[in-house]
Amino acid sequence: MDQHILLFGATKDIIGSSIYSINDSFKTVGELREHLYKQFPSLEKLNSLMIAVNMNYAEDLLELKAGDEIALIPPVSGG
Amino acid sequence: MDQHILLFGATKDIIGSSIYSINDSFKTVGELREHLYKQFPSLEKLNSLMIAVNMNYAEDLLELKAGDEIALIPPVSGG
Amino acid sequence: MIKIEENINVEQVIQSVSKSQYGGTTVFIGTVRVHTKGQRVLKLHFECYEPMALREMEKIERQAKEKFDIQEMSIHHVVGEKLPGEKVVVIAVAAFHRKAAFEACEYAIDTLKETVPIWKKEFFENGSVWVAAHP
Amino acid sequence: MIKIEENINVEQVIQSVSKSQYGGTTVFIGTVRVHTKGQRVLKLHFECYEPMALREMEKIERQAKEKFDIQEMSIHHVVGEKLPGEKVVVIAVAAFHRKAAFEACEYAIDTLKETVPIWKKEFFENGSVWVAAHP
Repeated sequence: MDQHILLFGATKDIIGSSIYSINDSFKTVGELREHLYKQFPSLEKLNSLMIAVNMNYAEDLLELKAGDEIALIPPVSGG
Repeated sequence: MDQHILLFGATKDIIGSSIYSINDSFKTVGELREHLYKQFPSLEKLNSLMIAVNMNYAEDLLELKAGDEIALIPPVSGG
Repeated sequence: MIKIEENINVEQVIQSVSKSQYGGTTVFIGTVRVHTKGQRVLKLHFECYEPMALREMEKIERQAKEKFDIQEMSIHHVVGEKLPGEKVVVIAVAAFHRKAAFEACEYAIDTLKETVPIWKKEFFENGSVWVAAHP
Repeated sequence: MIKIEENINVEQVIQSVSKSQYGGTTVFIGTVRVHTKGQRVLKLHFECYEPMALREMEKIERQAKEKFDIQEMSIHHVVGEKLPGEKVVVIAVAAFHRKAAFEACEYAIDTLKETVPIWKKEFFENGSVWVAAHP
């Protein structure tokens, strides 16, 4: 199953694209996070990295389902 | 010595004019206040009555001088 | 800028504190309410001891700048007749840090209502009253 | 009204909370600063995860109305390129009592800066940086 992850701000610069596609499936947000940290160690150097699932901030324990909209949320700086 | 006192808001309605002139001189703000309360008892029914001398709120002990600009300040309600 | 005038232009008050760029601006806008204690307000009349009112408003600006870490403050207040919904007072504060801007703006309107010699008469269907004059 | 747009019209944001007359309106306006930590800012670029940003801004409005005794709140934020002095965010709150309006306005901007997925890149003479991304 192809999973597309939306990237913004610093994560877009680190991964080098505005969408990251993985041909793999992860059971939880935490597993996806582990994978990303392994592939892109610079992500761990961010002040924080939240993962949004269906436009809500998600805990690492949240289980992923097919069709979820997933986005990486580096430290926000609006306002 | 004629003393002119500027009147605003409720004090203008009570005394019936926008200036009150007295042909008398008072040593202090407190003496003037006593006189006014005697002449216009309704002034005592106000929530408060400040007296401004030269555009500053004055204590009853302040001594009055010739040429002072005096004003009665009933409870303010700007804003 | 301290001003007593017939009508207040909010955009102008905001501009007056934003000449230099400070990051955060807070604004308070007071308008005539439609009802007071259940009675429908037809109109208001604002009277003012203008030279002293301007001095007291300047004092608020000066003291706010001493108390809070702000850069600019403008206070504009109306006089004359006003209808429900019309602007009565506009205060704008510019600061590098928004917390100070909020505190100073609230301080300014709270103090204005206590110290500035301006009086408001409310007109109802069955009479009129100087606000706060009597218990 | 919750909105993400290229340019914010402050007067319009104030109007949007003032349809009914509530007595007090507070406004916060955030603008691009000229300097950050001693460096001259040439421009900013705002990027946004728009559908989620709108949801988070709506959440702020909803929670502010639960927490504080306010009647209306509008939050507008920009996207795209901005120069020093240009408006970034405008929040307006209308309430019967000004204290609640001040508290809700400050709550909204504080929370927006923590939760709304919008990112700001600062451009200096010698490079650019995503604000707050790295220690």
